Amino acid sequence: ACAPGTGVGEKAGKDSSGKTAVTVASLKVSATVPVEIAQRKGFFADEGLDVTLKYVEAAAAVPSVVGGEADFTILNAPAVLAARSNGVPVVGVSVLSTANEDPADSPLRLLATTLKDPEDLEGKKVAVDTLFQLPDLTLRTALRSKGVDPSEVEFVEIPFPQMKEALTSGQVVAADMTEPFATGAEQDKRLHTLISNAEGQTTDWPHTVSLGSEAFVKGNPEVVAAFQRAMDAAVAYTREHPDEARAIVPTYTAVPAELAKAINMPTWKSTVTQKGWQNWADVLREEGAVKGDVDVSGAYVQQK
Amino acid sequence: MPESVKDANPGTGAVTAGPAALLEAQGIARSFPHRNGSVTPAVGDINLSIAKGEFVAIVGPSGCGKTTLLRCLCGLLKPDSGKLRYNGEPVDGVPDDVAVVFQEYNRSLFPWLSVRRNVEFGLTELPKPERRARAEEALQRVHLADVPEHYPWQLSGGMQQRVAIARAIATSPNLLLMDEPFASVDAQTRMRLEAMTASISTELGLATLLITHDIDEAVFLADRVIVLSPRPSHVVAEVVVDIPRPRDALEVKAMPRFQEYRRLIHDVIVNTESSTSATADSPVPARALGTQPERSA
Amino acid sequence: MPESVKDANPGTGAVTAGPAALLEAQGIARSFPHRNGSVTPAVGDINLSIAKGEFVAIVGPSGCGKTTLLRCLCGLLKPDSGKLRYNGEPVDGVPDDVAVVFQEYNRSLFPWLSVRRNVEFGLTELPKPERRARAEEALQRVHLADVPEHYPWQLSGGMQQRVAIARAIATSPNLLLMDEPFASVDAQTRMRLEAMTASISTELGLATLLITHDIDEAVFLADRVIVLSPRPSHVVAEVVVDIPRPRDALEVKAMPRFQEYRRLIHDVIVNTESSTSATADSPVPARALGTQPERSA
Amino acid sequence: MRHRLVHVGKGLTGLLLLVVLYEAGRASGVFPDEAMPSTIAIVTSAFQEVFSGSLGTATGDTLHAWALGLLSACAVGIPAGMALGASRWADSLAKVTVEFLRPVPAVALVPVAVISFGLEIGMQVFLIGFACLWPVLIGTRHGVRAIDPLMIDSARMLGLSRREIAVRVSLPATAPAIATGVRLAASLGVVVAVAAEIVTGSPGLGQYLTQAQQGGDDAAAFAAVLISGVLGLTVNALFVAGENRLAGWQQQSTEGRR
Amino acid sequence: MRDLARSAASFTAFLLLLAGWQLAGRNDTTGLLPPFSDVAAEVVAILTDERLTSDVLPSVLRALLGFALGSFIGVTVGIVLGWWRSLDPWLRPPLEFLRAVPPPALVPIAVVAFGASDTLRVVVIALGACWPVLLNTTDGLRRVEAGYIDSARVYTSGRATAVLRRAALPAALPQITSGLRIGLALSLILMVISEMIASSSGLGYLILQSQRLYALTPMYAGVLILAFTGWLLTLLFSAAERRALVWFEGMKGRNHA
Ligand SMILES: Nc1ncnc2c1ncn2[C@@H]1O[C@H](COP(=O)(O)OP(=O)(O)OP(=O)(O)O)[C@@H](O)[C@H]1O
Ligand SMILES: Nc1ncnc2c1ncn2[C@@H]1O[C@H](COP(=O)(O)OP(=O)(O)OP(=O)(O)O)[C@@H](O)[C@H]1O
Ligand SMILES: [Mg+2]
Ligand SMILES: [Mg+2]
Repeated sequence: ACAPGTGVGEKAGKDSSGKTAVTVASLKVSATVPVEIAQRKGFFADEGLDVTLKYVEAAAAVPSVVGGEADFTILNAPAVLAARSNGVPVVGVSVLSTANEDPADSPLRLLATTLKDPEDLEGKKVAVDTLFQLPDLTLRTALRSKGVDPSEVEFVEIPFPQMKEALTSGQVVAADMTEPFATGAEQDKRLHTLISNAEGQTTDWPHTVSLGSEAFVKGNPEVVAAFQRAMDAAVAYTREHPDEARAIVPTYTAVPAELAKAINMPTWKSTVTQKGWQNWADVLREEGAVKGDVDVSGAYVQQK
Repeated sequence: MPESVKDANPGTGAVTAGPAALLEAQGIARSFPHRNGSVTPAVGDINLSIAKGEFVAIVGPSGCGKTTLLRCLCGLLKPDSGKLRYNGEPVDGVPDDVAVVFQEYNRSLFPWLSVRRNVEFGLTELPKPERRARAEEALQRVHLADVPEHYPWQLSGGMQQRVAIARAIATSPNLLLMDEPFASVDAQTRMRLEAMTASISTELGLATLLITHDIDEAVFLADRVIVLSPRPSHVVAEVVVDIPRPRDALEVKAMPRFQEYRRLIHDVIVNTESSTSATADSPVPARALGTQPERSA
Repeated sequence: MPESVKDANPGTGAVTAGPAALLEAQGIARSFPHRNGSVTPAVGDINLSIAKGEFVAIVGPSGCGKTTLLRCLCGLLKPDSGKLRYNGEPVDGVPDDVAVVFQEYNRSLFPWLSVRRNVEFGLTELPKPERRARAEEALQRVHLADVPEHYPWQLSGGMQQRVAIARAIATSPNLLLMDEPFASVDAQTRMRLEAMTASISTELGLATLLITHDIDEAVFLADRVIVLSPRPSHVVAEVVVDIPRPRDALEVKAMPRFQEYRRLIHDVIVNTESSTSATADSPVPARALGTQPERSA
Repeated sequence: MRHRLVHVGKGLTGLLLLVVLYEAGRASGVFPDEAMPSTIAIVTSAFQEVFSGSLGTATGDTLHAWALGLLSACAVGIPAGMALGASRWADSLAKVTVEFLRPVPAVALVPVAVISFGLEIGMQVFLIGFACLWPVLIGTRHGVRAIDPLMIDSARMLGLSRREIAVRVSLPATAPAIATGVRLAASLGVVVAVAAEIVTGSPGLGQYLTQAQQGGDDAAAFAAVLISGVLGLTVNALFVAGENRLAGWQQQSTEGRR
Repeated sequence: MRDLARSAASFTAFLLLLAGWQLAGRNDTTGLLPPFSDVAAEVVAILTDERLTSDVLPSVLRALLGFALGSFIGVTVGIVLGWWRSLDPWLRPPLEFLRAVPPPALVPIAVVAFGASDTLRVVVIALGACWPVLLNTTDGLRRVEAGYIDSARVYTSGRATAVLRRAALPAALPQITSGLRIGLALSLILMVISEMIASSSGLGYLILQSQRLYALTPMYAGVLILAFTGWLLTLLFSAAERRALVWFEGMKGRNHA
């Protein structure tokens, strides 16, 4: 399928076994483990979906659904809103995870060397992986909740794998890490967690979500509904079987099995409210990630 | 064939070639513009015709525009003005059956091809064995049969020049243009090559235009010698050489006639140069000597 | 200065040059290896010496290794064997006061420099006005004073060759090596350039080695003419030309002596070629003719 | 044979120097010890992963996309470069467009490439081809311009048509310059292939590298770097061999006389 | 006159390309290909607000600095390899190895060695852009007509550096500039790549950040500015080149003069 637009708005076809063929462009990160579970545990099949998994990096995720290369893909909620606000016709279809109930369980956290108080961050250099993506936005939200003005902090982009080095060599005073880097770094006695990215948020804030193109979602309500049900079931299963999920992570990501046992996971939860989405819209606007209004109505398919 | 002696009357008299004229040039002029706006006039105004099978030699001072003229005649360079007909057709691009030996032979050979393949280069339409045979024959004629697998840059200057000659004659052209083709070969080889040139042009009824600096060579080889003035060049004299063919080098060069022609041409050149560019009528009684040339072929 | 007549005894007799020998070559040999493992021997075994202020001409068949020899003599090419001394010192790299006119003049001028700057190329250590003056003088000598701002590729073949000569003489060398420097210039200009070469070499006490194909030229210009055999080349004969200087072209060429020298050299060449490579002792009584040359300087 | 061995020996010595420098950097603390595994660890990891792990497949994937990308760049770049070099009109016609497209980074084209070519190899080939096109095009154009005009004249004189001249004169005469351009493009192609994989997540060395980095397996990450370096080295060696066959005349014709 | 016609044709061809873009953008349903008119408006916006001085100019400056440094490295090492040929077998393999290492893979080393600074970015650009210059210098020097070298050896009395400076380099200059041309465009591309890491401003950052947030109009505006910069720089470069290489064009174009 190379021609642009093929598949967009078209009815998803049924294959020979009577199942609906669906392509999901997934990411090789631990946050997408429900997708793996849905595939391996047969949740997709139960809903009559014959899913082909393709792996992409975040940059290719949205183009793959709007270009018709895949029917669904996985991203984080603020990215979906940002894309929509820029006129890219994508719609969230289900939620995979939300902010952690207990901030201490968050896979995302800010590690520091000497600083003890988040307020000391003002005027200092802090490493984030990518500006205005989920980790960065959650950190800003967390800081605000502690009364720190993020605009006073100098954020620099340093890839996760190099963060520890940047910290210990003194290039930055703190670094916002994710798993498995955070767990790995915490084993170094010189580093400690300064603040969890989940501070100031509730489980109503969607984090990882699945999405499709507007045309596909409009044109295939049954497929979308089936996909939603399968994903929700998989999310519930994941929540209930954390150890199984941890065992699956190393099979499709590069997280070493040892580390996978120790890492933090997000809260696996598939129900959020419009308020939850609206939170992100407000953050995006406040932090200047998008210009103009972010309209959350229509940004996601209502839960059935 | 030149009907009779020509009076060099540049700028005015058009040379009317007979029905057999192979190449006919009228009022050819060419100059080179420079970046700063100035212009170097090279070829002034030249009328010229070569009959089928005729051997014409051109002599003239260094830098007078001989090479430029030759490049115009074979359609490689567009003259600024003038008419050019080959076989009665206006020239537009290089005609098929014209071969050229360039003065800068070392830059005209293809360095990525062996000597043999350089010579075979123009013969693609022939089947391979014949191509090879022709190339070998041509190389033999220039006494280079022993280095077919060498590359041009492995050859001495004189050898390269001979390869260029072989490449030209291998195509069995109807008109052969040669720009100082023997400049870099030794006296012995030169004599042999001159003899070869004379014999193939006679044998094959090949029309030849030879640019040379050697008056002896011009007289020995040509039916007609054209003397050019310094830049911007025009024809100062045309001398019809009336020595019967086949000509034997030693014999011919001993003839008093030969000496006369030689002297005549030499004088024309000296006179032209000294009178800077005394044009109009040739100061030399070229007419006096010229008669209908006889050709053995 | 060559003490007396030399017997060409290649491979055996070392030429012992007197105390004034400027360049001395003993047993120079050079061959070219090919990819396929075969070898082209170019220079066989050559002994040679040039005295201060002496004018030596080399003649030999095309491809015999003259250019290769010249490149060895000026340190551009390492001979496979043999000893080379310049001013008594072993040659390693090109000596300061040697100038060369290459056979491939069109590849030896720098296309990115104007004619004037090409001629000035070897004069960097001089202050600018003097450099310019010297370049102008040299260009005048070769009759090219009117094109100093042209680029070499805007010149005719003969003009380029003259620029190369100007570049060489502008450096006021002690030894001038010239590889067929007049091959592409017309007869008139050639005579003038020959005269010029003779006069500056006499005036400046300049030693000159001239490679030429023109036996007349060799005899007219040289104190000594060296005849080479075909490849792999060795010295077949050395002819000491005993004609007093200054020599006037017309006068000299009319001398019976001149004709004798000419004939002699011609015969040597013809004999050598026919006896394929009859080496060892020169079949020609070169000794008979040679005497101590007189120089006017 | 002996000569060749000596040659290879010199090259290995040069590479050894690189290893020594790297280890010296580690030992002196200029390079952080933890982030940069030892040479032995890297080489071991490379061997293990190539023969047992997924590095072998990843290398294959990268090579596949690279080869197709480079081929398409040549297929477009060489004829286009020859046209631009030979015809002033073609050159000026394309000039502004070419100069505008040239500085466009391949990564910026990812969205367009995914939309137009999908997630499969076609997208990668497009990105690699786009990046490799310019060195080939510019190199060829330069080569055609540098042809001695007298050679073209000779071919015209021998009765060749424009097309024949392009194939039988311009192409061989330009071969050395094309070879330089392609050599440049070849290693640029490896770089872009890896970068494209990093950005889009298509399978290959780049994705392997990201995954290894994400997993904190530094030795594996460096093994991927090592392999891409070795790939570049091999590709270059192949090209040098090919160049000697196709364009050796130039080297010899200039060096033979020195 | 003729030049004028040529430039006109050139721009017409370019405008056709833009028209094609506009058309494709208008018909785009994916939201990922904005029409040219929107992008052009965004370009104007970027160039007139503070992003000109905060993002565009510093980045272009870094690209130029990196290009200068890369050219210097490329020419220098290229001369070493092309002129002192005996060094080639030793140095070539490690260099070819380094050449094939993708810059993103070098980030760890670079970040650690130079910190997340402008120096890092300039060095990344320089190390990437030096290769075309290096290769073309080396090859250009190897292909210098032997006759020029001979002449220069005679008239500079064989001083190797003089032969190099006065004959080999000028003769190789056309090919070196061909390498510089590629390097110049590559510098701009590498500027974007260099801003992938550890940056929070710059033209490359603008492009990448816009891409991540699916703000395709500013992204293409950034690309357009990049392309425009490249074109301008090439124009300047060509002017300089024309002056330096009059002889080359004249010599090669003489048939058709
Ligand atoms: N490309 C060019 N640009 C400018 N001037 C040129 C060009 N080509 C030739 N000329 C000039 O035209 C004149 C004639 O040159 P041409 O090569 O035709 O002379 P020629 O008669 O062949 O001389 P020679 O006997 O020395 O080869 C010369 O003065 C030369 O400087
Ligand atoms: N680079 C090279 N590689 C292989 N063979 C060469 C090379 N250079 C010269 N030769 C061979 O060496 C021999 C002598 O060449 P050289 O150029 O010295 O001859 P020459 O006497 O100058 O001839 P001419 O009078 O024709 O210029 C020739 O047979 C030639 O083929
Ligand atoms: Mg000429
Ligand atoms: Mg020679």
